[in-house]
Amino acid sequence: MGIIIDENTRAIVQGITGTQGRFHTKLMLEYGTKIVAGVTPGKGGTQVHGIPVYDTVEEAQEKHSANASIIFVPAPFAAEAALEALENGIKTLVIITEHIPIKDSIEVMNYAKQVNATIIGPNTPGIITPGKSKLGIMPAHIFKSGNIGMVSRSGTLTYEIAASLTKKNLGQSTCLGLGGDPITGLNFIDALKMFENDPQTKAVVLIGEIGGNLEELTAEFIVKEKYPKPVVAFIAGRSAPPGKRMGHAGAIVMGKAGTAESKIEALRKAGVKVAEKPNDVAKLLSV
Amino acid sequence: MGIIIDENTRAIVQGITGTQGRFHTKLMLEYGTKIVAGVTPGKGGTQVHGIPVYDTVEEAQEKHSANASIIFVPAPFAAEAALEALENGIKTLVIITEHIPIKDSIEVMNYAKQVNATIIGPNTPGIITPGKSKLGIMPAHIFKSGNIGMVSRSGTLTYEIAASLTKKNLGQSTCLGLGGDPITGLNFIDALKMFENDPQTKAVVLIGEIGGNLEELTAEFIVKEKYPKPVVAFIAGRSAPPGKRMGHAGAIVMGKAGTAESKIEALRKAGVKVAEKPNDVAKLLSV
Amino acid sequence: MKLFEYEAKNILANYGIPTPKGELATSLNQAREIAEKLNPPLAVKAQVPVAGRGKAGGILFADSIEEVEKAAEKLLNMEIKGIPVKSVWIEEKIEIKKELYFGITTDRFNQSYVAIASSVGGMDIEEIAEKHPEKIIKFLISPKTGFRSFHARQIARKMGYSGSQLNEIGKIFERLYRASMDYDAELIEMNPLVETTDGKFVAADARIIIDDNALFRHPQYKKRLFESESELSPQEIEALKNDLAYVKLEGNIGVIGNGAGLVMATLDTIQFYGGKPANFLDVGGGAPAEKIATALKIVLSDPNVEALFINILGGITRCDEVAKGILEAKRKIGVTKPMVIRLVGTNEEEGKRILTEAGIPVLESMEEAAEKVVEISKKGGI
Amino acid sequence: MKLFEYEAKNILANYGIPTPKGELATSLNQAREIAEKLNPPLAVKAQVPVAGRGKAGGILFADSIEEVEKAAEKLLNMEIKGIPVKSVWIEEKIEIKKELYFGITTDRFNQSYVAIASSVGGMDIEEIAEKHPEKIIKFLISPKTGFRSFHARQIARKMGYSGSQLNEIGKIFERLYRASMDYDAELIEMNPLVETTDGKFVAADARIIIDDNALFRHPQYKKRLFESESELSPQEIEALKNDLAYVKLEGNIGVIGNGAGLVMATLDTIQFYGGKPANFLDVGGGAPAEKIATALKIVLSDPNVEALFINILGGITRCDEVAKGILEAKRKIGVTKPMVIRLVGTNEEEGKRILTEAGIPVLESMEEAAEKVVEISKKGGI
Repeated sequence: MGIIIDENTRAIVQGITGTQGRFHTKLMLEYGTKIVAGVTPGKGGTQVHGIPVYDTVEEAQEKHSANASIIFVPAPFAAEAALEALENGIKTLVIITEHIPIKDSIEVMNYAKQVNATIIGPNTPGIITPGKSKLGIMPAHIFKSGNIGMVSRSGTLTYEIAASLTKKNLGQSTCLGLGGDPITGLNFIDALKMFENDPQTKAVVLIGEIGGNLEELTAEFIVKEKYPKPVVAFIAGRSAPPGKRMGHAGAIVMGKAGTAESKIEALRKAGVKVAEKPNDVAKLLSV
Repeated sequence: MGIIIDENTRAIVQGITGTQGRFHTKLMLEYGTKIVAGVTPGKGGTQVHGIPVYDTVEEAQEKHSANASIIFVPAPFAAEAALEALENGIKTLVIITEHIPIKDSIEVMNYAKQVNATIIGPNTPGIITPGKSKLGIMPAHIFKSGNIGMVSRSGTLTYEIAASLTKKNLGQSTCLGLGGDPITGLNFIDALKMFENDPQTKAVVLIGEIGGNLEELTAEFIVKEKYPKPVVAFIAGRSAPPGKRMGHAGAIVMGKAGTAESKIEALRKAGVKVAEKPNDVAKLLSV
Repeated sequence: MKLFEYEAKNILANYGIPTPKGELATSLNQAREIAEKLNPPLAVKAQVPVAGRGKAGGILFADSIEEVEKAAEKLLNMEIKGIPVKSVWIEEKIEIKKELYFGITTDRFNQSYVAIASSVGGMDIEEIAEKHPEKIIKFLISPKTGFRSFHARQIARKMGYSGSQLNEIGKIFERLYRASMDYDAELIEMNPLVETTDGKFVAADARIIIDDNALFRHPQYKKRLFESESELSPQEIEALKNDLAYVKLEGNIGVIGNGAGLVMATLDTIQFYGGKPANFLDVGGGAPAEKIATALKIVLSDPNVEALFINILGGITRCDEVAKGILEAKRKIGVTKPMVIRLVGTNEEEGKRILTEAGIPVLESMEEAAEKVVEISKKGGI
Repeated sequence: MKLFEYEAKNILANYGIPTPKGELATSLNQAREIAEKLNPPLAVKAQVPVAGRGKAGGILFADSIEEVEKAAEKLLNMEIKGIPVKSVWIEEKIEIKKELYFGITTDRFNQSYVAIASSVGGMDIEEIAEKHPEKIIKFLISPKTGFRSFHARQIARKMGYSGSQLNEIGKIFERLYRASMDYDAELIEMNPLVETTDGKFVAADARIIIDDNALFRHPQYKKRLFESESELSPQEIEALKNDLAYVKLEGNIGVIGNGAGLVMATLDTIQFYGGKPANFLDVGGGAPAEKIATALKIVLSDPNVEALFINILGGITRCDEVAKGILEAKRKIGVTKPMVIRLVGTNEEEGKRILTEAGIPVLESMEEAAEKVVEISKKGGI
């Protein structure tokens, strides 16, 4: 099991001919991910690591019927690539690209809602269901199959914590990064709901950071829904100086939320164990 | 019975304070239509013929829960008015306004599809279910309750034919004008389907005119669906000189369709009786 | 509203679509100056807002400055479909490998815009569409997303392009769509869109028709709407200015009615009884007295008119206003031609009273009225 | 990217939003000339891209040309939050009946834009939002339809307006939204939006922050991104130019890492062990050797730095590139401060090999490394 991706995931790589696309296609193939095609407009007819490349997702779909896509397309064109995938019936999107304009992301997320698609990212390390499939850029060897679900706002910090869990033999069901851009697809609550329905997942690790109010809203959700699985959290940014808020409007939208203290307090009140250091997560899970 | 509107229709009038809105609100009230509120931005708090006027549809809905709207708002603002009605839960819209820009109408029709709303017009005389309700600008006295459904692309020509039916004691279930703007909501096929499901309607009169290919597509529909009720048609424009077509693209979209001959031939082939003169419609119905 | 070729090409160029290098000339001097700046061979193209210019001899070619002058002189003294040529567009000829077609217009049935593309373009595109419909790509543009770069590439692929050509032509399609939306085009097309011998794409001819109903958003064109419609008769211009729909026909019965469908049916009925309408005139909905009077004036300014048929079925139009308009016209311009008036609908009684008191008889049946006016017209209007 | 008040006001004015009559001055001469054209009383406002200018004394009032000169002189020689004032905006004071608030920003949770309005605006709007949340109207903007004129009127009604005032303020809201979309604003606000004593509305202060990620669509601002960020330290500017995220802090341990979360956690861990980070520096994903070298150069240019902690966990970033970058920096700028390097992940073996061969030890545990660098820093970097 695990969530979102597994051995039946058949993915295309959009932007497969770029440096990152090419490099990570190789690593994903080595991991065993079923990459069935690549798309780069203007590069149709070529191959990357033996994978056929097409000019359009439409053509890739005609020939390979994929059900997922991972996007490495540069920011100015990434939203178009996402819409192209969605319009051609792909329901799981992992957008690795960072720095996509807010206006573009809002359009993509709105379209995804209309067609009931799942978007991970943008600016995400991706998702891995250890031993089955990886759609992302995370170093695979630090993960190991098991029953901890991980969901994170941070890329490398996830690797840090995943590696420390793996070292202590706490394997993972699925690990996913929500993405660091201002507007992202999945959020903590969506991920918690999916982990709730996944029999393989016995506990969830939630990795947050300062800024925004997602962690606070998640704490509310955990209380309100009486979330049934144990949750352990780490929040990065305790040592950060008080951040600059975005104007009056930002302050009004956020209220007091946004600081590490606010998030840690909200989560603790919701019964979540919050680790002091990344390495302490494993300890809290073992308790 | 009849279609779309009946004695349970509770309508607002958007643009009620303009000359046309005011005049026809009076006539509709006299006919017995349940007009529950009017909307004109900036005129909230006033009254028209005893009907309260609001600044926004939102407020009108809070207080009156209408299920239909008739729009007399000037063309540059009419699409906004339609969107406002749709967003506030109104599912039946009659847009009297003519000359709405194509781009605006396309947006309105697309939104209406998403929320499953029915739009009559723009540039329509409206709809009347004789003896029950009238949302439109047609002279009411020429109509009479009965079992002929009428659907038309033309305003005054509808009155011409309705009057001649009424004179021969052929009453109508519902009469509606599709509207003369390039992009309209309901089309002949939609109306035929509705009349098919209306037990009161025993036969349908279809009034078309030159231009476009709606009549040809309707003929195809009648054949394909083996339309079960008798249909009598009149097509205006036999004497028109060959029209100017809209560029190559228009010609390609239309093919040979568009002339009166093309339409009459297609309908006759589909088993529809086509009248030579407006007055002949009644005769063909009686056969 | 039809734009001139040079306007359309300038718009396309502003959106980054390659067009042949060229400039507009309204005189021989200007033509020479432009020719000196360009590299021959050149094309000299009459600027008229009608289709079929090429077949009518409105496009000439020139290999030298002298030939440009000759061509410009010829064209600037020419009429195409009755319209005098007031300017010529002089541009560099392009090396054609293949003529393609791409355009965007509205699809009424689907309530959306539709893109039409073909890898076989040029003057005979309609014929191709009819004989080889498989060569025509129709792409419905979803109002939800609009026409995106990947849609453009999907079309390019179906036209047989790949690699950098796919990207290049895709960009042109996408830009044309943006121009189309920004200018409220009800038609925009490149025909031919040329693939050159070196594999590039150039819009060799361009056409834009702006949605008249959206002209309020494009004041620069609205302003010159009347000026530029040089193909219209004086009656048509006068009608346009008064928001009346008038089309001149060849017969002798002047027709005024309300509603395009009713007026068309009136013409049909006149023809059915053997008469010949002189015009189509729709006063539209809710016309006030002055507008009716203006309509009468326009119809009567056509010397062929020998009898008048006014056919009003009032809905939003009020019969009393129509009656007042008729009297106003009589008073001001002195109507001497026989009139047959049919008047029913909103405020019918009041309308009839006004006319009857003024000694003008009113009929109720359109057929009866049509028969009567045909009869009068056959007697030469007496 | 924050725009200056004068830029924001000019944008609003271009969209037809009423703003006080005013002009920008960068010298006393200019200030006098402008004052002569305007009607006193006037406001003289320091142009700095930071909030809280009013409370810091950056807004002065003047009743005469002499007072304008005095105010301009004072402000042009002033620093606000460390930023020298280079220009002042001089404008006519408006007669305030009521201060309102209207702004548009993003709502991350709902993946949309959100409009915020209040019939109580001004400097203390956040306080009001906290104490009287019922006075704040939050309106989620549906991406399906965008923010339409009727949405604007719905908000105006909830603010208590009706009649022509409802239409007028509604138009202002709608226009602000259009400006916001056209300029890719992540924040646009009018605070206060003033209702004047004669019942009109004027945007007395305006603020626009453009989404940095969309600057490629706004080259006019992208160009001057580095020029105008006068509030930044030299290190911060250098970082910005090299697409590195750098924030200066007060401690003595220079930190370089990849990924904002990891770098933050690194700072947290340093602090946990009693150390003090000198900076935050995130090299981002997939940094090549040169970028790593530049990062080292920037961190080391801070004289407070006594020890360096490089914490890399390679995903898209390759450890071999990081190792090469460290060697490059050593070679070029001669790193003399002690370095603690933690390097794991993609191409880890190769990275370790490169550094080990160059005699630089590499650790695997972040906590161990943090503890070590804190220890070194406490010994004063020796």
